[in-house]
Parts: sequence; structure tokens; C-alpha cells
Amino acid sequence: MHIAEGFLPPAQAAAWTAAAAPFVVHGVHSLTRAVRADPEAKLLLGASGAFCFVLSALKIPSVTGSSSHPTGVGLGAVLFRPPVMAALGTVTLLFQALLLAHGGLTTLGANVFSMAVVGPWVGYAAYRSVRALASRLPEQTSLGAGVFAAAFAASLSTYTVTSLQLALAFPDAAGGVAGAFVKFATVFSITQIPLSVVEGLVTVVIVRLLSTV
Amino acid sequence: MTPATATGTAPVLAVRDLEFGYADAPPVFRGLELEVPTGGVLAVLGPNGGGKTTLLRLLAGSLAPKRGRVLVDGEPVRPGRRGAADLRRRVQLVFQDPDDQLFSASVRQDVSFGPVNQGLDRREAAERVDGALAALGLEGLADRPVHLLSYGQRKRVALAGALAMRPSVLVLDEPTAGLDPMGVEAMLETLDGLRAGGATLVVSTHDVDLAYRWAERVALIDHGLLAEGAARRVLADRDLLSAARLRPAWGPAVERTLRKAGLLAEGEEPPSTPEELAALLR
Amino acid sequence: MTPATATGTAPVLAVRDLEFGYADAPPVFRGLELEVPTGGVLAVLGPNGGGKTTLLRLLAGSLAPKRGRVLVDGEPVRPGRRGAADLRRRVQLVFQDPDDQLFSASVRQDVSFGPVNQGLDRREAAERVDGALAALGLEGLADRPVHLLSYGQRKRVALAGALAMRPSVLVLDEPTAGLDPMGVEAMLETLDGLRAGGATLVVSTHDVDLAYRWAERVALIDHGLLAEGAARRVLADRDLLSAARLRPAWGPAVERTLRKAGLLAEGEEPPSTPEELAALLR
Amino acid sequence: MLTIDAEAYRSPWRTVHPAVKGVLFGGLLVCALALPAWPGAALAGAVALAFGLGPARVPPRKLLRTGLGPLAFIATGAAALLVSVGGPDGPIAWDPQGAARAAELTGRASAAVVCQLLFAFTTPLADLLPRLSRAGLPPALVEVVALIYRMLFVALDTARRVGAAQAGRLGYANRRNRVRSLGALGAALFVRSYDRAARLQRGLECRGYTGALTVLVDDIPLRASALAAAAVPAVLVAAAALTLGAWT
Repeated sequence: MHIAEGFLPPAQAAAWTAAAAPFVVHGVHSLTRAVRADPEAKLLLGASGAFCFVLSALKIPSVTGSSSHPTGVGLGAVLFRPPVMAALGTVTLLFQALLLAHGGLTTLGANVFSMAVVGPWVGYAAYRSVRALASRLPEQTSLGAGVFAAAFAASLSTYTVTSLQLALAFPDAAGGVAGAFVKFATVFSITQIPLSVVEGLVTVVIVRLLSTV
Repeated sequence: MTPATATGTAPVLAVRDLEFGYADAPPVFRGLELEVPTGGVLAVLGPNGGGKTTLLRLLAGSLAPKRGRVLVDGEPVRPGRRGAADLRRRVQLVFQDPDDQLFSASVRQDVSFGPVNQGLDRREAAERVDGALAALGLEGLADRPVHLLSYGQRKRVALAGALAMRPSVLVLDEPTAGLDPMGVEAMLETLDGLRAGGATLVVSTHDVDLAYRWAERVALIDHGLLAEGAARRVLADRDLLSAARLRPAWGPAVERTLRKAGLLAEGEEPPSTPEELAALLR
Repeated sequence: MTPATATGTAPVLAVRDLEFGYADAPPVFRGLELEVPTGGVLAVLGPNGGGKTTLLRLLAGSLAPKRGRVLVDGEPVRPGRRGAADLRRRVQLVFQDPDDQLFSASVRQDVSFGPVNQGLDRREAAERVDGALAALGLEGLADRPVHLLSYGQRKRVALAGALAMRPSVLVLDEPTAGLDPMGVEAMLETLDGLRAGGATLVVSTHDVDLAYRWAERVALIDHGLLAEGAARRVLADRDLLSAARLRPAWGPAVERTLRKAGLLAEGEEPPSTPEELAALLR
Repeated sequence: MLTIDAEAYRSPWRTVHPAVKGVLFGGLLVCALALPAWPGAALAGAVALAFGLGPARVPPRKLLRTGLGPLAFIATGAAALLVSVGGPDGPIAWDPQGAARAAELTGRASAAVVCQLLFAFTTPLADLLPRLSRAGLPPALVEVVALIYRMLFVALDTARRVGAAQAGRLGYANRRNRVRSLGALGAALFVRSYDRAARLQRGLECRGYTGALTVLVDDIPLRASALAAAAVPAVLVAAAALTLGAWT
């Protein structure tokens, strides 16, 4: 769920950019450090970024037809760790805005905050906690549960943050920010919740296959 | 071209008045008519970018025509998803690059992808898989990981995956591309085995020599159908070949040489490979 | 094989007593000796998996030999990184798949990588880029994005990137693979232009017909060097070809036919393509 | 292929310096966001469209088709403003000011989307990305971004072909198959992306790669006068909108 160009008031767009900036700067820092240590890292990061973009462009089947969806946020967090995802996710979102018209340039900060910062961190936290809780279960089951939790939680938290961002920008006349949050969360839940489940399942298939190669 | 020749059986696959084009580009085909006779090999020849792969994908339901119809066993394919799924079940396309088709961990798992998607039960799917592996001499590789196989072996596995669907027609995009001479021979032998079993094969290639010696019929494609007919006749026509931006084959020129020199008796088959020519001279 | 023939100039590239193998596998080469004479085309032929690409990578410094040496202009390449970098500068390898070498979205930027990386100044680098693009007839595509080019065009751009390095030797892995007949002709014409300009080309292929008509010398490779010599001589030897798991070419068999039939005068060049044979018959 | 990307390379404005296009469409974008929506955003959108469809010759149908996605988001989001929740008139009620707010938001955001799209439709990323290092971004980052841009087309191509092959074997015939096929596609894509990286590493080493991917970037002359001229439409829109606004 990408916030379109011009949808946020300028002050809020700037505020979200400022909020996302430290995470992105930190991500870029760890990225440039990796590249300096090993020239091969540059090509691996290029391939990873391309992978993230294409994954996000895959059409996930859902009840309401295919929909643009931040696919791969949870998977990326598990595969590349949240700091690197902050950088790769930002590049992906920039390319989505310029090449696919998904999301905007002034709203890039807000979208980065939800999809490249909060989503990966929540997904990664979910993955670690489920793995810790399920450590006694067989490896395949524990991995599957952890990955599903990562993808589902990343997807759902992204959607929650986006709804919150919209609520802060357009508080309800009567219900205020809380009322507006309920409105936006409801409007977008029709597509986003089933998508999160399907994305969780697809991600489990991906990781299962990758762990057998 | 008549819808179905009165003399023979109906063609297993046919396209009528087909139109197709990619976005932002002039149509590749307009009013295309083509029939694939039941049994034997139809080779589709033409330059890169001339529409060979596009035609193959249209025949196999992997692309939807803008206008016109595809007919299987004389019956038009219904438009929409159901029709496309039906067409795909009956016409299987094997891609040029096997890596486009192989995405499972093991050979057996990969070959079972189609049968499982068809909703067959375990036993029946396993039977199909074993049959396809046996037909391609892949039994020994069934449990090997796909990425450890050679290019030629991967090409075979991709073919097995299509065969396991038990299609009426097998459509192969450049089945010999990237193979070395022995690999080409082995692939042709395999396909000959399928042909002998009654299969209908549609094969794209730009190897004119190969089509001349191996296909019964050829279709020359370059943004439309330039010619269609018996391989030996069409591929001996140098004007047609040059119109299709292809180069002449050795076969026809060698045959003329031999006839001129009186080295080939009336009614004797001309040699179709350098080996046969050498044997003739001995 | 003698280190450097007393009569000619020193070979531009040579390997001496070379050993190489991949981990966990028997060695591909052991005690390999090979010389690449200055100027002209040396075709490397052999089956897939026989070591063609490995040899090419060893020649170009993309793999390090376990034992033995590579010599450029008679001088051994020093071991270690510096030596390898030096070898890579003088011997440029063009991979079969252009996407293995093209990293930039813009044709001109991609071709400029080598010269800029060598530390040339802007003006000189731009000159090199323009020269390489012109030599390959790519001037019109300089500002097109790489991802919108055809496979054949991308192959040319990869070649231009190597050419812009002004190497002593160009090593090309299957430069005609995946191209259609006209694409093959165009590529050969381009390479002929480089050959006429004095370039030394090492080209791998499994197209025996192509090597027969186009290369001066050939090396047959199948886990070691089976034979090396003048193309017309080596490729007419059917036992050698069969030892290298290759199939005979049309050329030698056709030549024998013509001589037997008295259709070729003493000292007259035999036809090397079907077109030439047809012209001869007219 | 990606429509916007392919059109950008074909654009007659490709030879214009990216900064000039950035000032033109960016200026109008700022107008759309900062001025009163009526008539500011409407004017900004109309002027941007006039430039885009006029001299920049952006094909209107492709512009519309790519704009449908963000417009759908805008419509859905704005629709939420029509109602109010938890007020005195019950849990859900029409918001009397809702229609005006929704209309304002729709107009503003649509105009902004048009400005963004027109910049993207006239500015190929191959021309834009190498210039980012001059804008102060670390060169290593710019090189990685440029690599991602090149490699994503190779990966997209792979994804399309693998997807078509799966569809041919009924991989997308029902929902269950679809989940399995998409998972297999994602895994194949990941493995192939890493293989691609290793092969490109090998290929670039042969071209002398030791860590830096520096290339020659063509100089497109950037004249101050052109930059100033590109700012004029936005200034005029702002002036017009403020004067009109003062009258009404």
C-alpha cells in the first residue's frame, strides 16, 4: 500500500522523511562499509536489490484481484537483516515510484518509514521470537512458522503504519486521529489482510525451497 | 488454405485468421492461417525477432491472440481463462532455456509439477512422472538436484516435464540450441522416438540444414507466414529462404551436384549429412 | 611443440605445461601446451564439458592455472594478482552470455568502463569508446539502454567493451551462439574486419562447418588438446573429429565429391558455403 | 518491458538536462501541494499536462494507464473522508465538510501525480542515476543503485519467462497452485539473482574490475538560463493562483 504522490500535506511528508532518514543513513552506511570491505559485495547488493524490486512487482493473488503490495518486506528482513533492508527498500521504493508510479517522491519518506523501516524490523522481531519459541519443534516446522510470522507481521505492520500516517494527516471531524485510523484501516483491510496471509504462505514456500537447495 | 482437407484427418492444431502484436509495436501476425498435421515434425524457421517464439507461444496458449482462433482437433478453443487452460493441457510448450522451466529441487519433483497441478492423485502423478523419465532415459537422474545437471540433461528434464502432461502436441522452442553436435544427435534421437510413438511435434529452429534433413514439413515465418509445405521442397527454394532471411542448406546444393555428376541414381535418396555423403563416395 | 618457432615471430599467446582442474574433479588439463600465432583466427572446438570455456578463461587470466605458465609475447605472466591483472588487460575475454559482462544501463557508459578504469583521461577514453562503437557499427545504439537491445545487439556491445581495452588478443566464447543465420554472418563480418586490422582472435565454437570455412587454425579440445593445426587439414580428418566427439563438416566431403566428379579444377579453391557450391554449379 | 521506462528513452525531452525537467515539474508539484487547491493545484496540473502532452509528446493513453494505480489509491483514501465516525450522529455518519475535503485532496494529489509521472516519462534513469553522485551521494551507493537498475531488467525477464513456463503447466490454474508457483518463482529468482551476481563478477573481472564501476557520463550542458526558464511556469502558476484566490 503505497501512499501516492501529493497525498500527504508537505509538513507531514517532511516529518516522515526526517523520521526515516536516520535508519536509511545507517543502512547506507553499513552498505558502503560492506562494499569497501569486499568488491564482490557490490554485485551481490545489486542482485539483492533487483530481487527485491521484482519480488515487489509480482502480482499476489487475492480476493479482490491482484493488488500492489509490499511483497517481500518480511522475506527481505530475514534474508538481508533490517539495516540493509532499510537501504535496499528505499531504492526499491524509489524505483517503484519512478518506474511503476507506485508511491511518490514527496511521500517517499513516509513509504520508506512504513515499508523499509517498521515492516522489516517488526518482521525480523517476529521471526526471531517465533524461532526462539519454536526451537524445540523440528527445524522445518520452526523455520516455516518463523518465516510465516515474519512475512505476515511485516505486511500487517506496514499496513497499520500507513493507516496511521493517513489518520494523522486527515483526522476525523468527530473521531479525531483514532477515528480516522479506524476508517483508513477498515477501507484498506479488505485487500491487505488476505494479502498478508497469502504473502506469508508464499514466503514459506520460497524459504522451504531455498533451504533444500 | 482449406479448413480441413477432405482427404486426410483434421489437423491436430490449427490457427485461423490470427492477429497478434505486442504493445507499442506493429502486429507480428495478421490474418495468419496455419495447420499442424497430426503426427510428425513441423519445423518453424525464420530469423530472430521474426515471430517464431511468439507463434509457438500462441499455439500453446501462453499468449492470447488479439483476433482469430486456435483450433485443437478441429474444435475452436474457447476464449478466456478456461479455454487457455484447456489449450495448455493439450499443447505443451518446452522453452529454449531449460532454466526457465526448472524451479524445483529435484528432477522428480520438477517433472511432477504439471501432473500435480492437474489435480491427479499421488499414484497417477507418480506413474506419469516415471513414464516421462523413462521415455527420456532420465531414470538414473530422478533424485538428482536439478542445478547439478549439465545443460543437455536440463533440456531433457524440461522436456520430461512437458511430456508428463500427456499433451496432444509438443511444441519445442529451439530444442537443439546450445547443445554440442553429440547432444544434438541425442536430442534428435529422443524426439524421433516420440515421433515414432505417434507424437506431433512443432519445433522452431534457425538451423536450415537440420530442418532439411529431419522435418517432414516446414513453415517459414518472418512477421507472418511466408511459406508452408514439405521440407524438401520449401527449403530447396533459395528465393523463399532469402525472403525469410535464412541461408541455404547444404542438402539441396549437394543433391544438385550429385545429379549433375551422375553420382546419384534415379530415385535414390540424396545424402542428408556429411557422413552419408562420404559413405556414398566410398 | 617447440617454445617458439625459429622461423616465425613469437606467438602472441602461449601456454606451457599447464595444469588445471576444478575442486573435487579430475584435472581438465595436464601438461597442456598451446600457441596462439599472432594475427588471424584460432578456433577452439570440442564437446560441451570438454574444457573449451575453461581454456579460454585460463588464456584470459580469468582462472589461475594450478601449474605451468601463460606467456604473452613470449614473456611469462607473473604469478599472483598483479600478473593476472596484466594478463587481463592484454587478453580480453568476451563471454557467451552478454549479460555476464554488461553492468550499465547505457551502452556508451558500459563501453567506457574499461578505458576509464585503466586511468585514461576523459578525452582519450571517449575516443576509445567512439572507436570501439564504430568498429562494431553501434554508433546508432550508443544512447539506447542496454535492456532494450536484442540479444545480438547486446553481444556486440559486450564485444565493444572488450575492444575498447585495445587488447593484444580477443578471446570470444561462442560468439555466434544464439544468433540467427544473418546475425552469424554479421558477427563474422565484424570479426573479419578486426582480423583484417591485424587482430588476433581466439574463438570457441562447436560449429565445425563454421570453423572449417572461417578459421585459419583450429585446436580440438576434450579434456586436453587432441590436435592443433591448419583448419582445413585438421577438420578434414574424420577420426580426429570423432575423437573430439564432433561431427564432420560438409566442406571436406563436398570437396572430395567435386574432385571425384572433376567439377573442381586443379588448384581451384573448393566452395566453403552452400551458396558458393550453387554458384560453382551454375 | 516497463512502459514508463521505455517511453522515457523515446522522449524528445531526453536530451534536456534532468535538473531542468526537475525544476519544471518539481516546481509545479510544489505549486500543487502548497497553493490553495482551487485554483492552484488545478492550474499546476493543467500546465504540467500542457507541457507533457505538448512539447514533451508523452502518449496520453500510456500516461492514463500508468496513472490508474495511484488514482485508485487517491480515490479510496479520499472516500474515507466522506464519512465521520464516533460523532453525535451515530457510529458512522456523513461528514458535512467531507465532500469538500475529499475533492480538495483528490485535486491536489492528482495534480501532484501528474507532475511526478511526467518527470518519470521524460527522464530515463540511465541519464539520471550517474548524476546522483554529483548531488553528493556516496559513489559506492550510486554504483549499487545503477547496478540494481541494470539487473532488475534481467531479473524481470527471468520472472516473466519462469512465470509463463509455470502457467503452461497449469501452475496458476487455481489458488492453491498459485501460491505454490509464486513461491517456486520467488525461490528460483533468488537463486538466479545470486548466480547472476557471481557471473557478472567474473565477467567484470575480465574487464579489469577491482572495485570501482566508474564510467564516462556524457555532459549535457546545464545553463543557468535554462534552469531559470524552467522555473517560470511554476512562478506564473503561483502568481495566477494567488491573484485569482485574492479576487474570490
